[in-house]
Amino acid sequence: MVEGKIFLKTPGETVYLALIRKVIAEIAKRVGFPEEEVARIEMAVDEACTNVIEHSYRTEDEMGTGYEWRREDEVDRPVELRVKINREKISISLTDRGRGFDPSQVEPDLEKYLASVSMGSLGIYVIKTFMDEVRYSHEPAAGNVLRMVKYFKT
Amino acid sequence: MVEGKIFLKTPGETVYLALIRKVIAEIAKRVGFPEEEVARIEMAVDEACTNVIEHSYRTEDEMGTGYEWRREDEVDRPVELRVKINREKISISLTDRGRGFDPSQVEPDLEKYLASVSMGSLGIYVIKTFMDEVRYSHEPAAGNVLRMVKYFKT
Amino acid sequence: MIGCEISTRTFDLGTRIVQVVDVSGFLDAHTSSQLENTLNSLVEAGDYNLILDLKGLDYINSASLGLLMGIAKRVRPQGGDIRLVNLSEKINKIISVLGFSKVLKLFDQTKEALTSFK
Amino acid sequence: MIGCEISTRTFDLGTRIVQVVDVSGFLDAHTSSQLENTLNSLVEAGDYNLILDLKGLDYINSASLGLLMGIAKRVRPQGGDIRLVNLSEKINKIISVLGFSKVLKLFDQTKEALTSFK
Ligand SMILES: Nc1ncnc2c1ncn2[C@@H]1O[C@H](COP(=O)(O)OP(=O)(O)O)[C@@H](O)[C@H]1O
Ligand SMILES: Nc1ncnc2c1ncn2[C@@H]1O[C@H](COP(=O)(O)OP(=O)(O)O)[C@@H](O)[C@H]1O
Repeated sequence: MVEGKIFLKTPGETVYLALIRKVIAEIAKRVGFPEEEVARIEMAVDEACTNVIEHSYRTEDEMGTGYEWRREDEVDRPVELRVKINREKISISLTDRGRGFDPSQVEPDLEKYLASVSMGSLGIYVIKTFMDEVRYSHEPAAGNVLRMVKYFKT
Repeated sequence: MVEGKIFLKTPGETVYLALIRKVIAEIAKRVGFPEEEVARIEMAVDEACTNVIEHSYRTEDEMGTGYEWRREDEVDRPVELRVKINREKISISLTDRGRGFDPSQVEPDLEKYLASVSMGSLGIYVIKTFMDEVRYSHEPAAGNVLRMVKYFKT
Repeated sequence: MIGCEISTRTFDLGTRIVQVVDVSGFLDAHTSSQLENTLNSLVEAGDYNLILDLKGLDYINSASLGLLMGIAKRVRPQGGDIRLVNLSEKINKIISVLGFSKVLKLFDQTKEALTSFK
Repeated sequence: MIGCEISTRTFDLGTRIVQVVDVSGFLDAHTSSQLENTLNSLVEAGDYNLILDLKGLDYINSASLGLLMGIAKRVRPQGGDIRLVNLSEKINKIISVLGFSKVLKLFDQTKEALTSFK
């Protein structure tokens, strides 16, 4: 597994997060990341997918009515993960077709967070802390793409 | 995970079989199959994917020269797994774009196999023994599709 | 086990009552509301001395860590606390690296955590 | 460990020499040629008394089972055999259900398998 591309697509539902973590952890382990790094990559991807499910795919309407899914739309809310491996790094692209969000708009500050009363915004902090590169783009055809990269040697 | 569709695509190389088994076992476990059945579904899918990699994607040429891959073609030799879950069963469709093969042409007979000197043809025996339904179809657009079904109660 | 299992044990230390919440499986966006409900019920019932026993926990997400810090903020002004025990190496490192161990008190064993409440 | 690890131990029973091959990890189309090479080398060197210790083996595919039956067919006419020990519940069931335990002899422990060669 020195070079290669893996594609995984699941419905945008939290019940699939455990499967997504398993897949990502398995790939990261097999390409040779130490256990510690595997756990971090796993968590970053879990947080990114959680955000897609809980924020990008949640309509204003749903947000007002207690975060309920519209089940009939489920099929249009896939979580798509593309994992690319080469000699120097693992690149994980997460694509969704929802509202989208550029995490570079958020500058997570743990000290401020800990001092504040509000919870939330920890997900992007985790993603940025654990991955070497995090880039967001929106393309009308592809949707929202969050690209996360981790190098083998840091 | 009562209803849903999962799609996994990897290069058609044996190094990805371990990942494929993990994904299938994880899904089968989560939808509620007992350990014993999880192991059987895992093995059936591993055997089916192995056949795609070792037979469907192997050219006559390669078969003559010691089973070597043409690396530059790798990208055109994907293993595609579609897993569909509903209340009564799990359906696993394996699609490839290689030579293809209808396993109903083979009637595996373990007694005969054990008596014979030749090895091989155990894979289809495993798939047919462990899955409730096995159906092959070839569609010019989709490629070769092997559909394997397992019911929750047998 | 699929998902997450949560149960509560009560310890009467004479001076204080401590609730030990055992969590196993994983805490992600699919399961964390279970923990949220359990902890909220305890706090609402006036239980401010809490130990979270994470033996058997494979994964914890940021929202769950945020939840624990939120609980800490609620019970500390009442003289209580929430303390974590039996963390796997994996989860221990995650919490430390993210800097949450500055806020959440971690102990190796339930005994130690119980004693710390006396 | 990633893939499959194979090593060999030699037991001199006085009357016979038995080679114990330890296999851990998984035996699938990616790794089974390793086992094939090891077993072929042993048989070619005249080692017909073989024990396969599968403690630590997670998965075995049909080609590997076919390989083991092929080895059994080669060594039995020489008065030898290949015997399997320390199978996990999972692999034990797979082998039994597929009917391969009719051909391959399974033992619980290495000791028993060694004794059976005397
Ligand atoms: N993929 C996304 N799509 C839409 N909005 C998002 C996305 N990711 C994050 N956000 C927005 O950014 C905020 C901060 O995200 P995050 O750091 O993960 O914390 P939390 O999810 O706990 O609120 C979210 O509350 C949400 O408004
Ligand atoms: N997906 C496939 N594509 C092409 N040929 C196949 C495929 N699956 C099986 N075959 C053919 O059927 C034969 C029997 O397959 P199988 O029972 O898996 O045994 P083995 O792979 O050990 O030969 C193979 O040798 C091959 O010729």
